[in-house]
Amino acid sequence: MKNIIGIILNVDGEDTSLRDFLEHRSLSTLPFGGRYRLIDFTLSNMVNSGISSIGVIGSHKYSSLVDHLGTGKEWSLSRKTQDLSILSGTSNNRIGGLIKINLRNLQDNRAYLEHNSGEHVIISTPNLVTSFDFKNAYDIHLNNNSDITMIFKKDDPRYNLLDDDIYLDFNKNRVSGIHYKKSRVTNHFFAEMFIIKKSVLLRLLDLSKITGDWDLMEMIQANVDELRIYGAQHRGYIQRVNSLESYMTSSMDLLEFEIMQELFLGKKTIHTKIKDNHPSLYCDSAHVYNSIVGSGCIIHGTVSHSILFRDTIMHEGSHIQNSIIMQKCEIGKNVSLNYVVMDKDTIIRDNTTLMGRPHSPIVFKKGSVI
Amino acid sequence: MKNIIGIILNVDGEDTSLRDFLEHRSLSTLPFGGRYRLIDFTLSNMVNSGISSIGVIGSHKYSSLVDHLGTGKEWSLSRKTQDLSILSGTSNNRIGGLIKINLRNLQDNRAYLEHNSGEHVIISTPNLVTSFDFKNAYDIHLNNNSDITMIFKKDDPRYNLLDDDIYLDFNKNRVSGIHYKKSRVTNHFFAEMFIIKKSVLLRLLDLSKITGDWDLMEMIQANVDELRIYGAQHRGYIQRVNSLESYMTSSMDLLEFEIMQELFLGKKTIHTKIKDNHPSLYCDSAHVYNSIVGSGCIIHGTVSHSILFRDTIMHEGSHIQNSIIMQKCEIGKNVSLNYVVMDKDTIIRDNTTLMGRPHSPIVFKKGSVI
Amino acid sequence: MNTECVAMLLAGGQGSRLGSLTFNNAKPAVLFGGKYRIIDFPLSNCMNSDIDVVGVLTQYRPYILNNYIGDGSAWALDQVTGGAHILPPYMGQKGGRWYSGTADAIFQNIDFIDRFDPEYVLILSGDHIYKMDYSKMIAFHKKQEADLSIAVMDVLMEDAHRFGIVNTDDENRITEFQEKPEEPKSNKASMGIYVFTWEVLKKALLEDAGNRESEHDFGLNVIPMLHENNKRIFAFPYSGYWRDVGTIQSYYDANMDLLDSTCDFDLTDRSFRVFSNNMSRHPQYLGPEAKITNSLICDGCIIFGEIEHSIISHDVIIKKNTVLKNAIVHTGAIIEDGAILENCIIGSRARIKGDTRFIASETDLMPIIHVINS
Amino acid sequence: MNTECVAMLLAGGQGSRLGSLTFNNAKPAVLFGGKYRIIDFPLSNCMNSDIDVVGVLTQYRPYILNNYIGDGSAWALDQVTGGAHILPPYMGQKGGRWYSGTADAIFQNIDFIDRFDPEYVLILSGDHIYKMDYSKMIAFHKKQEADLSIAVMDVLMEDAHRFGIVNTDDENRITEFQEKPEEPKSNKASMGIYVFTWEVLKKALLEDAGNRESEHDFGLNVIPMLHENNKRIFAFPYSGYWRDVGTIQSYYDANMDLLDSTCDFDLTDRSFRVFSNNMSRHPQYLGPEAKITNSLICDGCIIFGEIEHSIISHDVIIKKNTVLKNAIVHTGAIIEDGAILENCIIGSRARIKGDTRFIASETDLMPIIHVINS
Repeated sequence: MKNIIGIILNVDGEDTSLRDFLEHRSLSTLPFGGRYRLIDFTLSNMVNSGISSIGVIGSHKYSSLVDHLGTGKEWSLSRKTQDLSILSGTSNNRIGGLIKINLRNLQDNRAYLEHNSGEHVIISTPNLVTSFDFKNAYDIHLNNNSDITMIFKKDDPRYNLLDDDIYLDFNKNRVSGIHYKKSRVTNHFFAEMFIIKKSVLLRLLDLSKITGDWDLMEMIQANVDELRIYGAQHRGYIQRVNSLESYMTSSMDLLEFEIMQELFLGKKTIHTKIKDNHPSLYCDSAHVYNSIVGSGCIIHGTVSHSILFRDTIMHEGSHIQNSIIMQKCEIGKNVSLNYVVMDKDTIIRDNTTLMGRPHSPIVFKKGSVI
Repeated sequence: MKNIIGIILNVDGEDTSLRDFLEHRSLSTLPFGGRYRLIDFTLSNMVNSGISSIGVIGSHKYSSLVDHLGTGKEWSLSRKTQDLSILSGTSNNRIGGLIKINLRNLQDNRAYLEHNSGEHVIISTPNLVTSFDFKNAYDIHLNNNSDITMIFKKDDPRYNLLDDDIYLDFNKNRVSGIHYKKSRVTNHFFAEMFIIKKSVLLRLLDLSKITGDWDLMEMIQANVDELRIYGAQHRGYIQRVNSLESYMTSSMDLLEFEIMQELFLGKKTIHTKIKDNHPSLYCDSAHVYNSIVGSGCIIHGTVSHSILFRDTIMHEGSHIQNSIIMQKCEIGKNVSLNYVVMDKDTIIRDNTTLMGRPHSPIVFKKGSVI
Repeated sequence: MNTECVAMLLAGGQGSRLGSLTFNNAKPAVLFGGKYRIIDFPLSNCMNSDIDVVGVLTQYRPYILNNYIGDGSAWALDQVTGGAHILPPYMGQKGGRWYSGTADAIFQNIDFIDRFDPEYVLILSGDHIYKMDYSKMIAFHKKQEADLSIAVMDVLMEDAHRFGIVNTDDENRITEFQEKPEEPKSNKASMGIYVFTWEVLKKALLEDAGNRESEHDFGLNVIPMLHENNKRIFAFPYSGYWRDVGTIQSYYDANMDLLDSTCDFDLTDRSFRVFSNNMSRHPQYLGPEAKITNSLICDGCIIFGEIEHSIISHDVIIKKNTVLKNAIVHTGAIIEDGAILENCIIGSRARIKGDTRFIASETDLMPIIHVINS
Repeated sequence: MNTECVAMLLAGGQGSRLGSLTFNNAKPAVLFGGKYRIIDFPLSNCMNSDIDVVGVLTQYRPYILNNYIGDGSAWALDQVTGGAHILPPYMGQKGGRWYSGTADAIFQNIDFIDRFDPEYVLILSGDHIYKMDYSKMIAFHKKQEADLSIAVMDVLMEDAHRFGIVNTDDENRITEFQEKPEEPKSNKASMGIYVFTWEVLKKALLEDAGNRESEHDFGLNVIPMLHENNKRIFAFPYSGYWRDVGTIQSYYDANMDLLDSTCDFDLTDRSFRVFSNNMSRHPQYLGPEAKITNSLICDGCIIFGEIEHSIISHDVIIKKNTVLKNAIVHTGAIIEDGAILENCIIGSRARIKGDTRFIASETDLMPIIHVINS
């Protein structure tokens, strides 16, 4: 896989339901699953597939991304060989409504692509929760001498499809048509990862520069006959986080042991920045079940069907259920939480009761004091 | 020096003479002195003074800064203890005409300051060429229970002072007045580094938020009697790079052996990102003198009073004098260059003659082909 | 290059009284408190004391230890100059010599220490659990203008016979040493932590090396020699938690201290943190039937059973219908469906079958260990 | 954990024929070509061959070597799993043993290799200068379904008596070994680079370890034994630059090859780079009177004198009115005002006085070395 450049796009956008969590960070560094950031999945998948030259396009809120990734050492990316590059991007890719895959960011980093010796580019969004090996897709790409190989999945009720999501028609294995959701004829949807020949990508960028159209999907749609486009099927678990609801459901999916196993317990694990915490301390009065708990927690109360990130402190007499508590929160005594999502450093005072609803959890910004 | 936070400001701006070098990078990462970036001086000075908690404020052109600094390992800053943070800043500090020290960037990173246990903050611009130990200034700061300690220098003809540069009046050792250049009464100018109590800085930020005035120098000027402000004298070499001319002169200063010695040959060295290059190869026809040469060069021609960065290739029959050649440039055969500054990856074809003038050298952008 | 104080950490011990825990692994690399290894404590102390040059002297089965220490970055010991240096025995022109005693190990690395040209050398060992700011001890040493300072703590008078005991005058200067005395004259016990003025130590090591009678041990030879020569030797008083974990029982007890909320040793205290070299692991997953009380659980565990008053290391899988009580489980162990375990230590990567019923009596002072591999 | 091929790099040699260059330093850590150390070549080859687990076997004066290799990040050998591992001799329960031969060194680290569960093991030594893509050799080994592949190169027939010579059939299978033969039957010389199928090697090492007659050397014992047992042993043909730098003269000559533009060994070739563990140093400063031709100069040098056909390491200061010709100068040396030096090697941190006039005749095959300290 030496011949591949991995590119992870930046998909900050305007989805209001996640707004409270994205004030100081981009979606790629949204905390997820007790210790991860969303980008860890895509980045680890690339590394685990043997890709060792990866460019991550940041947003103007780059500080959390830079802090999280460092030089990529935790993902076995080497500073010596410049395996990881954090790239500047000027435009955002969409969450809802905007351009799905915006080529402007790639144009901004054209020099990076050109300097790299890789001949193929794997491009992915950073907000996919999945464990995926690109090797098979790359084989399909090479065997078909494909210009573009799109990763697709057959209809999946978990996946939160939007109107501008893309469905693929096939003629044998070759993609013969591309449709938006409303006009779809098949049940194969595009999973926002694809492989493209670098030469084809550079040609498309040239074209965009002339036409002013930077929407890759529209360009592909218009050129579906000229381009050799193939599909590679994703058969495992995949979720996309692009709203509070999808954040909530994909988080809670982890509590299903089969999904937990598929994502974390295989040979290829999801890597993340290492932090130093003591083991989690379950006190005499603790009762924790059907939950995921990060390290460094001190737990006195009852927790069920919830996710506690690192360094949560929870005092006596409190109950947490169906909730996500990001790192360094403190939950006072006799607190009751149900369907609550709280960002880092939130403090809940004693005797507070907060009851959200499954599809509209109560949300707290970073550093809230309730 | 555990009690100190170092902050390196971002001073991108509008100086047109350096424009060609700042298209894809901020001034802090402008290549300097054969292998360094400008920020290496300030960052190394902080590290060498024992400061191990440093925040660097980046611009929207953060990619080169992130690539250069990594996690700070080359400066002995540890990822484990989060010694180095790359911070996002929204506003620019000035080059010429704009606000000298803009507090808005510090306000943006207020949480960083508050979370850090340090009680004093050393703030510096990133474009100073100097070797400076902050310890003495910090002693003065503590001994006088100073709110702010400003590093100053007595008139120095090398230092390229601008109209909005600041001069200090003293009453004994305490700063009693602050004047812009035109109305100065003393010859002690402010060298763009200062120490400030964190509590005082946070109070000033609160004030700025109310008044909408973010210019630290104006605030200090207005409150010079209320604040305990002291000065600490810089007695060594210092240059500020904020224009093509000052870039040229401070670069050529390095060719004076005494300055070279002061900056690089003391116990405390200037650190930078490490790159792998073979030793420079001086061929049969090479003649190089009164110059600084990075590693990885292959030199066939004559070089005098010039600075060649890493990986320069220079062919037979060529002459370079009074010029700065940044890394990975290639100089063809029988080329003659005098007063030329060329950015990375520039190629000069055979038989080219280019003659700039001392105060207006010829400048080439990154990747030019002449 | 000049460094005020170089720390030398004696980590070559086999720790044979720890039985199968050290079968394949040096004692300082034995797991403690779930995620830590014993050597994390002195290394974190160095980090919290701003000591940034540490020589780690290895000898017995050092592979896990070497790998664990790596470049020292886990303890921020990865400065461009300085940092953690692993110092195994080596061959010179005249052949090789193993380290034959604590003082000999330092003697053979005089060159290493001299590279940093230090004023002081701090001698530590890799088998004690404690938190200590060594910079205070070094400041004490300087203030006393001492040649040697020894950290001491008060022990119960009835235990004093098990320790090296020192007697001091009113100014903390040591007047007498008693090694495991039958009739101790004080209850001040040496903790095996020494600050030497390097010039004095170097001279003493050279002298000791030439003495054929010597066992080249600090406690037995070098320090008594300095005392005889009227060097200024002071006792630096320490109070706080300190445990030697040299036996299975003391190892087990010190682990269990972490679960005792009245114990003054607190891993969760963030003002003096203990660092370790972490691998990236998934968070702990607790199944619907999991029940955990009064326990420490590490990342990477999958727990479906019941756990009480136990310490569970990384990557342990505890299946349904299991009961663990007063247990220590090391990394990667698998406890199969139905197993019941009390008062025991389960070794790394052990696989405990579902029909196991191991319930040691409370007076059973030697818990059973199943070690398959470490 | 599964890795296709683990490299084991024998770096324990003293290199006594390199005289004072290895007085304080293992041979693989001797400087070469100004900024490199000899071990950079096999380590960079590993990096360029996508081999990411390398065990480095040390024994003789390993401090500089250990420090230099560090966490392996200089050769991108710092993966979370994998990377560079330093393997010194160690003590087990039954005491310690030094490595007594090349095969013994690998034998004592069977556990290490087994952790990675490899198909193949690549055996390298730390005293050769060459660039080689080992992945091609491994591919050859797989294609031939070999038990052992040995890299060989053609040497001049008149030199063949100084090498281990192999004779092969038409398919490159080795039919006969001749160790430094008086009457060589071919000019194919072994380069001391072996790819073994690990299963075969492990068995052979266990057998060899039990043989009291054996010197536990690959060339003398293990390979002849495999040959006797009719194992499939193939010669992997290599052509290109390769030098053993085991003597002062060969070391000097190989250094000077770097200045020979007709030599096919090119450090400046960026498609197959040689990496090294660099310290941050200032760029080279050339004073107004400096004159340098046909030379390699490293960062950190300050040069006021005249240099011709020489290799100058880091941090060397060459003052005014000096003349250096055909010289190799190691790190940190200072050449005082007025010194004249030809055909010599100046050791690290040597200080050459201004009145030195050292001009060896061109036929003087053993250049003089001044070593103060390395």
